[in-house]
Amino acid sequence: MATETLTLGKALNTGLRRALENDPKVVIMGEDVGKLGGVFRITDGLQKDFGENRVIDTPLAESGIIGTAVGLAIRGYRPVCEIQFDGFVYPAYDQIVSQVAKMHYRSRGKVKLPIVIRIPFGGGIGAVEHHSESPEAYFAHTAGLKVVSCASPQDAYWMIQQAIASDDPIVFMEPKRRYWEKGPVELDAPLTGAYPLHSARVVRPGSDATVLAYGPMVRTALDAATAAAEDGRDLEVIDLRSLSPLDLGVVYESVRRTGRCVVVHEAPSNLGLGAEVAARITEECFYSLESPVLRVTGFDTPYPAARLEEEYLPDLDRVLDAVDRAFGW
Amino acid sequence: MATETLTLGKALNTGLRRALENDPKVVIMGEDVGKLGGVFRITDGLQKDFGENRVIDTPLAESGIIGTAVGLAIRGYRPVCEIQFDGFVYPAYDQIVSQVAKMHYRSRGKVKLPIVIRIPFGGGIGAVEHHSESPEAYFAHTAGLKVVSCASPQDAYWMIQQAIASDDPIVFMEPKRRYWEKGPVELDAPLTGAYPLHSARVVRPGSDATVLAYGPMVRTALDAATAAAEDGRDLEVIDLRSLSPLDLGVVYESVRRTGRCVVVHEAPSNLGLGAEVAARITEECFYSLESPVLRVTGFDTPYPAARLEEEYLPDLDRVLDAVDRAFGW
Amino acid sequence: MAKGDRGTTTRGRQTTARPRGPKAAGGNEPELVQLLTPEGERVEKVTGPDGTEYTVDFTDEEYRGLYRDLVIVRKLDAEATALQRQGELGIWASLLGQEAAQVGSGRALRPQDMAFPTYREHGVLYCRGIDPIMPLGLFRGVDQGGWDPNEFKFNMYTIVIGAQTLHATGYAMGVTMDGKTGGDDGEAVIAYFGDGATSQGDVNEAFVWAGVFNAPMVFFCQNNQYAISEPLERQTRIPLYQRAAGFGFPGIRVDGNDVLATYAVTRAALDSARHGQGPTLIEAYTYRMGAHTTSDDPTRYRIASEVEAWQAKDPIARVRAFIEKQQIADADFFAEIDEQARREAVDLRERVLAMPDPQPDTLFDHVYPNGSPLLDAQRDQFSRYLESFEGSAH
Amino acid sequence: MAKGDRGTTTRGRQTTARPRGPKAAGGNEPELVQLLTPEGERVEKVTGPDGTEYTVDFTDEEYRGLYRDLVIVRKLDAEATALQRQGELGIWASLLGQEAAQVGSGRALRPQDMAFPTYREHGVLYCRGIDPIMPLGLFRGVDQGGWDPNEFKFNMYTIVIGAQTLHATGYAMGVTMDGKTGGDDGEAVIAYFGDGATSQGDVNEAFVWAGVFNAPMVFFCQNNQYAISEPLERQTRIPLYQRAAGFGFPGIRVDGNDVLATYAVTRAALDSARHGQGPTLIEAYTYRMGAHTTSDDPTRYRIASEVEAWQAKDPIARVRAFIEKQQIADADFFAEIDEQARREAVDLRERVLAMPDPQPDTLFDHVYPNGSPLLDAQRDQFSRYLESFEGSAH
Ligand SMILES: Cc1ncc(C[n+]2csc(CCOP(=O)(O)OP(=O)(O)O)c2C)c(N)n1
Ligand SMILES: Cc1ncc(C[n+]2csc(CCOP(=O)(O)OP(=O)(O)O)c2C)c(N)n1
Ligand SMILES: [Mg+2]
Ligand SMILES: [Mg+2]
Repeated sequence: MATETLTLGKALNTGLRRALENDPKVVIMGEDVGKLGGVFRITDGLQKDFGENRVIDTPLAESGIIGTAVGLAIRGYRPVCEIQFDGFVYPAYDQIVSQVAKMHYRSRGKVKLPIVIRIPFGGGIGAVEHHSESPEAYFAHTAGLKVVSCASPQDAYWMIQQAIASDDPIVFMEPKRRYWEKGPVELDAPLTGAYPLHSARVVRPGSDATVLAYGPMVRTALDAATAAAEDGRDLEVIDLRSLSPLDLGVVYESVRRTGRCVVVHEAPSNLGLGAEVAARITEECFYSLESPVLRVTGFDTPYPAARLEEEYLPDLDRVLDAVDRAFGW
Repeated sequence: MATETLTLGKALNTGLRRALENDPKVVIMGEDVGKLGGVFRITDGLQKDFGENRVIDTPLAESGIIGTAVGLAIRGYRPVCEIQFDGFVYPAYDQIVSQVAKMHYRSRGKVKLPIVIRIPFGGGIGAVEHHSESPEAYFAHTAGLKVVSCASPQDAYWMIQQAIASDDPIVFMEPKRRYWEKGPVELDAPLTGAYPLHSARVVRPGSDATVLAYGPMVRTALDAATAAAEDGRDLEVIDLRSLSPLDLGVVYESVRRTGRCVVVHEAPSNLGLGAEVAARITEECFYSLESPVLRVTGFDTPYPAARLEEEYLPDLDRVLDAVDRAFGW
Repeated sequence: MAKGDRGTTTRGRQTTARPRGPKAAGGNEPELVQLLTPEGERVEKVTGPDGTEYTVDFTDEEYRGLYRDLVIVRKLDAEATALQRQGELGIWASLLGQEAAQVGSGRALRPQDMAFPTYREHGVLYCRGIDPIMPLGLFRGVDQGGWDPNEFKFNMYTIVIGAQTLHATGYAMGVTMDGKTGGDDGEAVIAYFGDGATSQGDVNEAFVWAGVFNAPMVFFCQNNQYAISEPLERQTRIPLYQRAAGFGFPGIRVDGNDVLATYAVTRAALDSARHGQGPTLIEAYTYRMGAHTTSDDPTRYRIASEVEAWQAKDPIARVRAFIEKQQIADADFFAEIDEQARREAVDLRERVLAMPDPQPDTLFDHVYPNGSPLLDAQRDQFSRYLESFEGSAH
Repeated sequence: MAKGDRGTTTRGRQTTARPRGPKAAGGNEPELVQLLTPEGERVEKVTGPDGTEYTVDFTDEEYRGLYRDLVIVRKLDAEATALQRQGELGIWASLLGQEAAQVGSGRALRPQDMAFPTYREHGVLYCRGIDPIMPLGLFRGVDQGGWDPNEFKFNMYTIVIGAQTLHATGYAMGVTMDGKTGGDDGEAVIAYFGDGATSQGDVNEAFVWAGVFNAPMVFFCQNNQYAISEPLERQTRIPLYQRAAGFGFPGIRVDGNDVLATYAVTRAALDSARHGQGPTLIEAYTYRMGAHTTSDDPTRYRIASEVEAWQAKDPIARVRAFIEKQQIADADFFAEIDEQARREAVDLRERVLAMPDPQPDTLFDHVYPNGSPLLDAQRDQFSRYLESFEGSAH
């Protein structure tokens, strides 16, 4: 089994390449995905190898990208759409929530739209506004869409291929600030053997409290767990991976053991994923909870100027502070 | 004090008329708001009396409606934009979340955008798809926007005027299926004396359990309370009114008394308002809760065909069922 | 501003029979392609600005066929309106007045062509050979009017204004990618939309895309003069077909009440597309004779005399006048068609009334091809909830 | 498709000095308005298709002033690029190559006019008399580049492509509603955007709106040939200025590397707008000499020879050549300008380095004019959280 060390970005690139190889109906489309290989180089080299009909530089219009992808999907293609940055998905919002999400239902199952919408998301890269947003809750609240996020190179490699192979329309959230982080990737393992796409996973077992995260915050949660261990606290970290539908079985099991739960995300608190997770955990684990589920999130402000993002974004200290509060409840 | 019996729709119409009278900078804009008076007649007669510069029939393009409203607001106007139906707000989503919501913050307070976006929302009118959506969570999750919903003619009359008078950008959710319901409206009471815009309100005091609702579901909750009273259960019903920011002080106070809480909305459960409300109540009233906060909501499907909406929408029985479950926890 | 008028202009033959745009604004409306006058006079052919000759060469049988289509389409539409009035449909979007635009373009489609309708293309649907009951589930509220677009070469109705034009464009890009253009058997795509829709970003993005990718498609705009209550002037200050010039492909205005001209112009544009010549915008100049939908009250925003003026341009009367003048059918024929239309309407009515209500728990079906545990749980909970009423007085 | 080319065409005088569009596709690019050749030759005047005569009548002092603007704008831009390279800015969007388009249009604005920029209009901002430090907070990340648009008659930078064109249109509608058009003191509005932006729904909706409401505005498109890596062909198959024809207002292409022509054409369009004549689209044909932003690597998608060809059309060199030929300035003048530019750049640098970092809790400021209890609570909690570290080793 060939295990290579890849960055998360390169793992995505390799996963996309596999998808293009394995299915001639897969097409990649978006702004600057061709010669440039995307502003993050996730599609680097793909147009050169697969041609302009498989990797399509589109006009600069997001609604057009998703809207034409719908038509291509009706025609039998499997479009993988790149949205250049999180903050630029909104012009496509109508096509996503009113068309992509609803067409299968509207047609009583007769139309399938196997579209993947890739969105580099989240902050921490010192960018100007609109380049650091976390819009996942908008999509997770939308029935008819599935939403996933990868946090490691291995997951990136598998999950992007699983998403493309799935007939469900999937919003694929990529933790842009982790694009450059490296990890081992088993390149030749069969996709069928991969961890299921819509499943959460314990990425660090622990017994004292449960920390939930996804995408860029998984690393933060793991770092917090390492720090907590020094203080003698054993945190269990779960990577949610699937944001819609949420896979909370493993979470309930964990919280019933630990009695305390902290959920971490960059998106604002109000109606962020943490709200749903907290509401459901409370319902399912009501008598096991020693303290309410606490949320460590971005604040309910627009994403701030770059020099304030360290304050805005959840970090190790804020996670530990919440864990402390859970213990002090 | 002149108290008249008005439908909720007429109360809105009268409130808009007052706003146009009181401030020459107020303009109404949208599709068919002129001669037709809007498809629900909420702007009936206003163009005739205030002219085409104050009540503007716009081209058929929602992004254009909101985008030009931003420019008008920069110029000093106070645009009140009508979105014809809930399902047609999405083409304007980018302008709403990236421009309307962020410009005040971006400008460090130097730009104010006193824009009101009126959206008739919710189901129950037997309509075809896209005409019965409940998109409020999308806006409530968006920092920089405020979101309110009225449930009675009196509130409709006051709240629309308060929203227009406010310098905050406000998404104003109108319970379309209640447009024809009548109630008393004090027309001459000064706006300054009105119940504050961003405050929840107990609309039926009770002691056994707390039921939270807003917009069209307030009536449903009240009906449930009436039915419960027959069974000897005394439900407190609170109209949330302000969906963002939520005003939960009165809710906490109530739940601490009752120990049980049910939250009702038409929007899908997953990441609906109920999730946020449940998460916060749990955090604030952890030791008072006899059961978890339960949610009675639309299901996590696209809004269904009209003949299934009775099943889809929360009704009296489903509210009572949840109350029962709360007592049986 | 005269400059704007220098876009692509349709200059047909200068026959006195062909009128100027019926609703001439300031008298400078462009000419439209017309092959059959309101009086039923045949114009032999019209030469477009690029030299294309528009004409039709129908057999008597074909002329009678078009007449039959027009009458049946109108009759079924009237039946649907009646069904709505009787409470059997929730709402209906009538095509009254637009029969020629729809039958002309619908009959111009070849079997391999794909159509993307709005919510009003009942006539096109009929011409595709689709059972007219199919979209009625949507309007009755028993379902959302779903079918397999590829089976019928006719997409589902789209209610969000303009969205389908991008779907059509994407589909047409797929046609090119599949190598299915270039010959007589090439595939073409037609996207329907209204005058109001031309203001939507999506429609203009579709124009951008179609131009850039030279998509094999026809943008078919039925300019019925209104977007609900708003007259054309709220969407544009120049004729709509000229929009195409801004995106680098031809635009042409056709008399949308003339089934022959609509057929000829649409057929030519489709054939151009299937041969790889790229997109065309057709503005079918017509009029919505009825309300926007059965929920609408047009007396609030337009005057009776305007409607009457258009009555004189009725799309069916002129074909009948032509057939009578040409003596290619006798009175029996017309009676027979009316009878056929009546029978089809009765049949439609009966089947609408027999449409079963959906089962409650179908609510949860088909949200995702691969399902969702969240929905499974909600479905289970809902079933248990429904069961709790069984045997109770509820 | 030849028809698309029949839109509004700019036909200037047929002087041999005026070249065809530098990047002629298939040799049928339209002419552009040019008043100063790359060699520094003055073209006296150019007559547009609607008879408008484009010319300038500057004093020597004014010519020198334009040269000064161009040099300083380029120098400040270079300084910002340098600051980014040294880690003092997070990113920079350079205007290199587009100085004439920006100074020409910026100087054409009258004091009462309002401008809506993208993220690249540093040159226009300079011409408005705004301290060039103002937008640098955005690129340094200490703030989001906020100011009062009405104070400076210059809106904040907009990053979401095309969004500002609708804001400009709404503002222009407000101008009309305020009765501020019709005379020489009328107000006009200018909206800046790029070639890529023309594909966005918003920009096309702005065209619709501007046409329908006859908005007093100028759409100023800097066609710098690229949208990041994508060449113009990804956005359109015809010249961009022709887009306007589809919406019923004039479009014109100007040599965007010619400050005189850009000035003349913009001034005429603004004056037309302020007099109530409605909108104009100007396509300033230019070239982005540098990277899209400092994050970009243009060698991945374009060849050196293309850049070199444009080098020969440099917007500053030709003004200098003209001034020298006309002998309206001596060597001292040029040295003095360079020195002034250097001083302003040094000053800018110093002030950038001195920009204070924002206080952590300003994070919570100005989310809403009327505040929010939720934010108050978050701010309080955050303050307590920060205090918990005080005195600790953290
Ligand atoms: C995005 C969107 N906005 C608003 C509506 C509501 N609406 C339905 S039909 C209509 C008018 C459409 O006019 P036009 O495009 O001319 O088509 P017509 O109905 O005349 O055939 C409007 C505004 C909608 N369906 N979608
Ligand atoms: C809606 C949106 N989509 C994508 C982007 C990312 N982006 C920033 S600049 C740019 C290219 C813009 O090209 P153009 O309009 O030609 O302007 P230029 O940068 O060349 O001046 C893109 C795609 C964005 N800012 N906004
Ligand atoms: Mg219409
Ligand atoms: Mg560009």
